[in-house]
Amino acid sequence: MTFYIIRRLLLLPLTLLGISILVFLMIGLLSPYQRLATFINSPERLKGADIDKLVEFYGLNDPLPLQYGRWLKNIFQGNLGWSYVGKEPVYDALVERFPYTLELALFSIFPILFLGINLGVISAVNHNRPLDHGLRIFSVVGWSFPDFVFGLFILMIFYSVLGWFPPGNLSLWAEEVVKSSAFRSFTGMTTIDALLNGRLDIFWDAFLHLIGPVLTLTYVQFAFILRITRSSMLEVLQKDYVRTARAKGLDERVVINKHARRNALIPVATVSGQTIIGLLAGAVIVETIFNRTGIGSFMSLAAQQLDYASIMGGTLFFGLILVLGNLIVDISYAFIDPRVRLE
Amino acid sequence: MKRYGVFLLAILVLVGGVVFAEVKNPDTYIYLSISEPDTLDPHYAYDTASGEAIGMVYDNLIAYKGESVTEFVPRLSLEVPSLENGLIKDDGKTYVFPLREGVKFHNGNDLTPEDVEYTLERGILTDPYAGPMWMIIEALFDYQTIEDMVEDKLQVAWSDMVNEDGTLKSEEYASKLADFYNQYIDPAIEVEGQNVVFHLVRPFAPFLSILSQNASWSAIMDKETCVSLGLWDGEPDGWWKYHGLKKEESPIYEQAIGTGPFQLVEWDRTQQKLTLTRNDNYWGEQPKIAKAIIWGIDEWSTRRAMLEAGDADQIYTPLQYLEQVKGIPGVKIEEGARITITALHFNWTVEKGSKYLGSGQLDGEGIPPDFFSDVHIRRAFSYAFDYDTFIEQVLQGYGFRVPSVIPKGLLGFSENLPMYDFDLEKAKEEFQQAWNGEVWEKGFKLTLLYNTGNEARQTACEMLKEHIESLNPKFKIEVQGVQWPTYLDAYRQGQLPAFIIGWLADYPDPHNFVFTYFHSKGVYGTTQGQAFLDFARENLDSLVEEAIAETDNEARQKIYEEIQTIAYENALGITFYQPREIYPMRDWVKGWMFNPMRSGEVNWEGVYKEE
Amino acid sequence: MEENNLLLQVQDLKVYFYTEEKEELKAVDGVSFYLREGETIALVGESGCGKSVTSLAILRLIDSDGKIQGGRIILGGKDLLSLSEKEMREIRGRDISMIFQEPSSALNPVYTIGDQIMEAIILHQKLSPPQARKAAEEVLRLVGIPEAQKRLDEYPHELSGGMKQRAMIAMALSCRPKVLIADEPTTSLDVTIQAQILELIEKLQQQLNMGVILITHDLGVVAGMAERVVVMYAGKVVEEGSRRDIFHNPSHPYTWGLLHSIPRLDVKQEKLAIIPGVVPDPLNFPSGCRFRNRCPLEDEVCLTEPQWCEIEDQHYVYCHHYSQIEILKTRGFSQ
Amino acid sequence: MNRETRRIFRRLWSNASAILGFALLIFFVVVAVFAPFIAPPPSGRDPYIMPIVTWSSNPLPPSPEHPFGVAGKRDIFYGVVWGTRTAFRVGIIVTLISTALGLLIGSVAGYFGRLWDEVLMRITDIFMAIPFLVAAMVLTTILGTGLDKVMIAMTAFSWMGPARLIRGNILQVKEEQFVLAAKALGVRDFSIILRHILPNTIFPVLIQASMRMGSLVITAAALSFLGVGAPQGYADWGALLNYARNWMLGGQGEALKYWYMTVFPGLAMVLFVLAWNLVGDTLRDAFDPRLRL
Repeated sequence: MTFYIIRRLLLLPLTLLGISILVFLMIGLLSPYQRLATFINSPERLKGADIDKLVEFYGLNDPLPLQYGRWLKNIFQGNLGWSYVGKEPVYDALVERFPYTLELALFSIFPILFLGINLGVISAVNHNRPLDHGLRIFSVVGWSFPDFVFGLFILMIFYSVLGWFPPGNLSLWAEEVVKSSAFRSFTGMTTIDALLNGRLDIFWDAFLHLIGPVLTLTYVQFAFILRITRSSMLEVLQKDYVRTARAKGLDERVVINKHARRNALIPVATVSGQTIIGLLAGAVIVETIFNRTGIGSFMSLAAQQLDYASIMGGTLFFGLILVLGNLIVDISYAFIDPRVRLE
Repeated sequence: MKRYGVFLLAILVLVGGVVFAEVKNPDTYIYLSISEPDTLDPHYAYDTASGEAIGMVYDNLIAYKGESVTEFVPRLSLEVPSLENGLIKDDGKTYVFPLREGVKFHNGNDLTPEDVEYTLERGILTDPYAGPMWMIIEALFDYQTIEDMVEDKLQVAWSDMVNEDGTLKSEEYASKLADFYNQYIDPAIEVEGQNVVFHLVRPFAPFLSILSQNASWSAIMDKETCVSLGLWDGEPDGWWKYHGLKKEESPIYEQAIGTGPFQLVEWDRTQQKLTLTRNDNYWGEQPKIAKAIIWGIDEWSTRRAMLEAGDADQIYTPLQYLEQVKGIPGVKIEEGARITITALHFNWTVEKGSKYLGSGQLDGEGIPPDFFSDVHIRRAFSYAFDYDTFIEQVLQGYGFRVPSVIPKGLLGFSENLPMYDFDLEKAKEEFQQAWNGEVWEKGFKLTLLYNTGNEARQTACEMLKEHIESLNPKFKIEVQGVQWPTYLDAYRQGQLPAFIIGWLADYPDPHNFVFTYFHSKGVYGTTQGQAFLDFARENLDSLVEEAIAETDNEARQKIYEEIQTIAYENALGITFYQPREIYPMRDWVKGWMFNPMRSGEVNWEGVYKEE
Repeated sequence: MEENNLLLQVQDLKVYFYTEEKEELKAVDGVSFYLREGETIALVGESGCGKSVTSLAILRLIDSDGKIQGGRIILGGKDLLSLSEKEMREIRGRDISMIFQEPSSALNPVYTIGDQIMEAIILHQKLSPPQARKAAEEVLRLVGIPEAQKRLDEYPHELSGGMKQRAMIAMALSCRPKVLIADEPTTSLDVTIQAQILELIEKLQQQLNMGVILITHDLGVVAGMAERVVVMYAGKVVEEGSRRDIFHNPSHPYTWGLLHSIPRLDVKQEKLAIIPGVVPDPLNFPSGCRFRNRCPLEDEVCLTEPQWCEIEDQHYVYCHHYSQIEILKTRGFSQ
Repeated sequence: MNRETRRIFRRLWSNASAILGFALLIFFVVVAVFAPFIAPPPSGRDPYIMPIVTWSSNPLPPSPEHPFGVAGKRDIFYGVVWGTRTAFRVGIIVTLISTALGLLIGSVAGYFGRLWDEVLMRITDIFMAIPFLVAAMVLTTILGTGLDKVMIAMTAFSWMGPARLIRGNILQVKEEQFVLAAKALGVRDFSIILRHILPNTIFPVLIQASMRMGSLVITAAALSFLGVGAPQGYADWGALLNYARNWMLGGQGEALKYWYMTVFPGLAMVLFVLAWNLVGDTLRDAFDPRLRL
């Protein structure tokens, strides 16, 4: 197992290098003037700008390998470059925004998995009964719903009409408290920090701000988990060991919740891992709509403005999350399923 | 059950309504914008968001009076210089500012005349690329950049003297450059007792505007603080090391210590949010609000919802969403017109090989590169735009026509100047005369580009297309929206047959517009093709230069009218409109006032909240 | 029939399945047999004849697409079919246990052997987990698994096929059931291990005085173990009798064919009998005798339902022509 | 209700979702095919560009003239009808090309194994390590506005799924007897892949493709929503929803004032995706019930 982990970790830099080359090649499709758009980011900025001088100033007309080499050299010195979207170093921008994404992911993954798995099991156990059909339709509609439409609906109902769940990260008063020196930041995630500081009011405020995006993500994403759980469960319910369990005289609940479910969850675990990784990579649209300053909305802006230092840094960060995340999923797989051996 | 739910809902809405009636956060003013500052270094800042923040933290020597853009009031200076009070001398080439005493910076340092001298010199010497300092340099020295000036005075190109990292290519240049400073820059701004004296190389009418509050590039900084932070040390030797740094390399990129009414608390770049508090030791009148928040929220729906809920006091609102803010309970809409125009100008000599010319020939499938050098084509286009419908429907009445590139409210503007009206018959006649009738006979095809994101510009293109295509089935105009990088590229490479672009006044003087569009060295002048440059050199350049050196307003007015008449006769461009803007805010906002030259939409010193 | 030591009685059991198209599939159609205390009987037949379904029906573990449509299953004076699900659960594993054909799929891969055995013990004997663990260890020893204590913490995939089947048996026997149903317990195992497992079952049967229902298609297994044999064909019992009756005096043509289709060393055979044709489609059983279209003795009489005939003491047959069975001895199945 | 009727009812239910899926799909095909008759384009104009019907950007509610209302100066009904074609085009072309690409890469990696496998799978990993939406957004921004650009960008980052699926299947099938037999007979690699392996592995790929169709349409719409999708005025549901984006919260006191801007294109999209998902479900149940998707 150690060998396996080491081997996988050795592939990490290679993957990251590959990502950076891929992204750089894509950016290389642009002309120097197009890339200058990062620095001169609107027509209004043309004022007083000597465009050719700026192209030269930022080294945009140097050969691509040279530009890549420059970037790589900086990386090895721990410098990810300057983010023109974030108006701060790319590294700082990522590190400051990641807790928001992480927090949203943490709060979303529980309802997604809870609903997805439980409803999936219920659906499978009631195979082909009205309840099953109802749940399937509910989930396939959720799955067919574009998240931006659903998110805006949520905002409309729960904020515009009811005024319950505001967008953003925190209310103003709460933010003042969080920014004050009396409030210690441990994780950067406001809800958790609030609990650690013993400020339930802050926790509640941050929590209210999380509900909208969490609801949206949950409805759009739980359907996938439900489907996998359902089909996996259906398959497992046909297995001999389920019959064995019944033959032992076990209660049907025990048969399903202990014997069938645990096996059915093995494939679900992989998919859940992917879902978590996906959430960590930022819910671009949900973050944009609910004005959450996470890594997804940051990358969306960076992509639209072709802020290539941010794009490179961000994709590397995603790559890191993905590779490590997959590794963790694979390792935990071995714990869930005793038959799996990592080699 | 259902009825019960509706009942519950009604109660909630009712309760919510009651809550709304109170003033939320009475001491804090929250303005939602769509951007955050680019930098807080006054000499790098050249966008409204930066300008707004800098204007709150720093004081300038003088300020605009109320809503006026022509009258001034003293600020750090005790008097506004004028010919009458004798503080403008030498036929407008010398300006004297007697400095206020007892003013302290936020960190407790005293304001001295040396601070003023240092600040402006630092700006001139730093002169960042794509920065605003060209205005001061033009006013004082009649150059566009410090590099141009150095090259002209020393007869050596900047890049031949100084390496990218700021070191010199040869030690011999050290004394030359130091001498340059001593000989030209230092004498231009001098301290005489408590006075600061500016020496201009020639009279420059808008000089006071360039120094006025809201012109972030002439905000006054604290020399001691700046030097200790690592800005230019004030010495002639080695000043070149501080020139041309990237904006993020400026030590005051994210700091601001001024004498102004507000102190910077935090610039939260994750949330695009600036927080400022009242400077309780302010020398002048205290702002009424204790705290100011400028928050960049890109999503319109979110901004609107926050205004409706009272979580925001004022929001940035593009005109097309007017209908959505009209009639929200507790919200009022203020209006104002900035000094800006949106205009289409032609490229008389498009770069060959541009993909926006169709076949590149006058064969019905394209246009030749010099298509727009024919005045009849330009006139035909000018007649084919339905100005009134555009203003009535697209702008919902929030805009008005101006004859040429000089907006209403500036010297040189006149309603009596001739304008093109929407007249398809005349457009047809002009098309029939163009290119010896060939255009009418063979037809043409071209692409109009706009950069996505600006709805009004897009609609203007579409409207022009509709009407011109209706004249002759052989006329084809493709309207293409491209993203800004692509637009910038095509623009820079001279590939655009015509371009729609706006200009927002840097300072309220017609020179800022006329030079930009019509001078052969103007930012937009240079992109109208070689044939236009030839035309401009022959007919316009001398007039533009004459106008700026003239100190008599009546004489200036005459010259600008002449320029605009030439523009009309030659149909140099189509000025679509000068827009009016809307500023929705909560009813409880009091003391709000609009000045067209203000960066941002809030007069932070005067505004307050009260039911 | 002596009622006193009767353990389990299956009477006229009917289990029907329903296809997607709502067709009725009579997998078990009126099956009756009985099991005495301490007795081993064998349920024999080709695959698909309904023997496994019968055994699952005894435990009432028919899948949701099947239904027990009639009959009685009497254990200790109670009809299992009339019990509530809860009462039935108490029977399963405690009074009646079952071991399955494929030990590797019948054991839950994600729980240890110990967990799975202890589960039934805790459930039925109401022991605490440590006590249950002791009991589990004991029963593992009973089935001859070495290093029982260690095995308790192992997962099924860590055991060999034979060991898994032993563990399976241990699980089934953990609550000392009265009836053990062994559904093809050796089919998936190596030949050498088959014998060991069968021996084990036989030994335990005597030791615990259980009734064993052995379900198999392998007559070799039957010959070694069963006291009585029930032969099934197409959802019906076609012949029932003592081992001796069936082996030495098969009276149904099907039984005869079955016996003569396996090579035997102890009897000199001219040639192997081959039953022609295939098992009929359960959706479309022939009317009357279900074997008739494969039977060399077929005639018009076979179109009617045969009668149960007790031809010897406790030897029943379900055929119109049992008296003509001698013909087969000369003719075989070739017609 | 007796057991039989209940069974019949239940049976009908499970067929109903398949019937619904196919019916919706056929409906959309009909709308796409007959678009020029349902919503006739102005003559001489590119029919895929929704004609401008008003100069004001304020939305107009449904009226006899504009049955679905007006958004972004354009007729929503026209956009929804012609947008059907766009949706099919984007979905089918991207699915086909990315599946073909994935098939090629997956087969080569799976069949030839060793170095091929290692290199191709590492490349696949790299492509998968960039979040799809971000990658598509970056590439679309780089390539510029236009539906073709959107399709290129989406294709470039959606071939990895089929590639990995087909590779996994090939690794399994490769060890099967008939492939070994063909190898032993000296059949060329290419024809082994083409004649023996692909037919045995293609079904899961096709089912996956049909189910991906829906999510691709959502992604295309998401790109439009973020402002990097189809050109302005292009008949595309995502673009229509983009118009609705800034009107979603309605007018004062009437949260649902501009409902038609969202409901019609939104409904079209949800139903379209739903149709493909239901069809995919049905196909999966019919051909490969064990496929977990």
